[in-house]
Amino acid sequence: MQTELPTIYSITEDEIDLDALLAAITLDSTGAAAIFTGMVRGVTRRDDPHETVYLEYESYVPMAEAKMKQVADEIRAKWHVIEGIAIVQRIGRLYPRTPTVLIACTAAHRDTGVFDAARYGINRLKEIVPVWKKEVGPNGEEWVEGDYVPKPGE
Amino acid sequence: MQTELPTIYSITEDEIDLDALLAAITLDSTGAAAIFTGMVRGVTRRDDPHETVYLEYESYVPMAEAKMKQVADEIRAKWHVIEGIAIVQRIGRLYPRTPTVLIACTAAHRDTGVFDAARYGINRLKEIVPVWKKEVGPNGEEWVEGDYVPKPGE
Amino acid sequence: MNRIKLLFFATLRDRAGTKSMDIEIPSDLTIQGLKDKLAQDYPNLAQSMSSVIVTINREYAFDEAIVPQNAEIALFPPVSGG
Amino acid sequence: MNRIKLLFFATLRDRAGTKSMDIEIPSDLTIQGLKDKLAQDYPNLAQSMSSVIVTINREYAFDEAIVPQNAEIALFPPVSGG
Repeated sequence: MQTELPTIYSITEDEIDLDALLAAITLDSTGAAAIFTGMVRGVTRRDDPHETVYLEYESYVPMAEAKMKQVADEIRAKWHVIEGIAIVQRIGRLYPRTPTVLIACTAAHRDTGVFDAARYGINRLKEIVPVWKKEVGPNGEEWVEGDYVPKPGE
Repeated sequence: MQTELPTIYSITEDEIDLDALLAAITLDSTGAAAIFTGMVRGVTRRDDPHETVYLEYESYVPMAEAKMKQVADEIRAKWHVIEGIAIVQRIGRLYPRTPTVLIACTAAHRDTGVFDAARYGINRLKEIVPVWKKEVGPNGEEWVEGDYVPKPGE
Repeated sequence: MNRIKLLFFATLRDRAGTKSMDIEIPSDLTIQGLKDKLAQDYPNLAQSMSSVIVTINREYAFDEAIVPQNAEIALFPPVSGG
Repeated sequence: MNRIKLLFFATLRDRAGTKSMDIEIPSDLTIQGLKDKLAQDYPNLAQSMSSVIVTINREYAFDEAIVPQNAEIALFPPVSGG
């Protein structure tokens, strides 16, 4: 068991650097990483088809970082084999094709739940981490509203 | 539907550049990516615990690249929503913590099978793509042998 | 009385017309009581109060909770990060 | 006769002592026939022939397949990439 397992969580205005983040959560015992990233879609076809010029993200930063740490803690409680975790949300004005969010989990082997851990991480981030985005399109702007209401203890 | 969906497959001696590969498989309609990477473990605890100084990878390159394309085709046949696919195997002498392999799949949304597609990709790569590794440890070297025997038509 | 800091995000900030304000509230006011007071004092916020999410000192809070001394209270719509 | 190219990888290369060789084989020889011939001509390879994986022109091939004219035949153990 490593005494110190790397956990990175941050709200940032900087570009998301996948290679650097992956290196930062790779231990000598690490053999596998599952990474999820989300990007700004310029064109959305599902549900309400529309075009996006850019998204404007904002965050309640200190709470968001605390909730990201909570998501990481939840991941470790569910998947004990996870070695490193990185959770990064980029904010500010972000244009189509730009990565906006990253969840990465590492483990010794790939058959240990590392994919499920990353999927859990992005789902939880979208539930409890206080970040909002305003969508700016060719015909105006509109806040994107989530639909999750946190429960006591979350 | 895009007329040209990006598919990257390569055997390389160069560093794997996650950010560049992700950008290359991101379309204007892309909102989600699932990425798997494998790294050289310096310390293995499961099964037969041991230490690794480095791995030496080799490949039957033209066949390997053709089989990587086949894996990408299989992914597209199973998950029609996949937009971009990147499959990269690094070869040569690779030291602990170095990413050795990457499978990345993109889609408009994350609930479309994009995680399962990446997981399928790494599993198939380990079955049918002709790459081998020799493990060099403190006390000598040994070829790592897989256990999958391809079936007719694979 | 209890002096608290209010923070508004996203649609709540647009409706409040400000990112933050310091206000005085009665001691032992609940979150429900605070929402009622805000709906009364700031009519633009009234329609948001039924669905707003509230935090006390960066933890999610619910209608029955008492607002502590010098609390940092944030009000916002359901999150939409990612 | 049929002139073919043989490629060896990983343990098979170590045992063959070479990465590749060109050999002549009878026309209409099967993969099984080729493996028998290699086991006889190169005793170091004999023990590998029962579990070796064989490809013809970069596609997996099986014992009954006929080796085509000028084929590129590769022999290797189960793959271990990743």
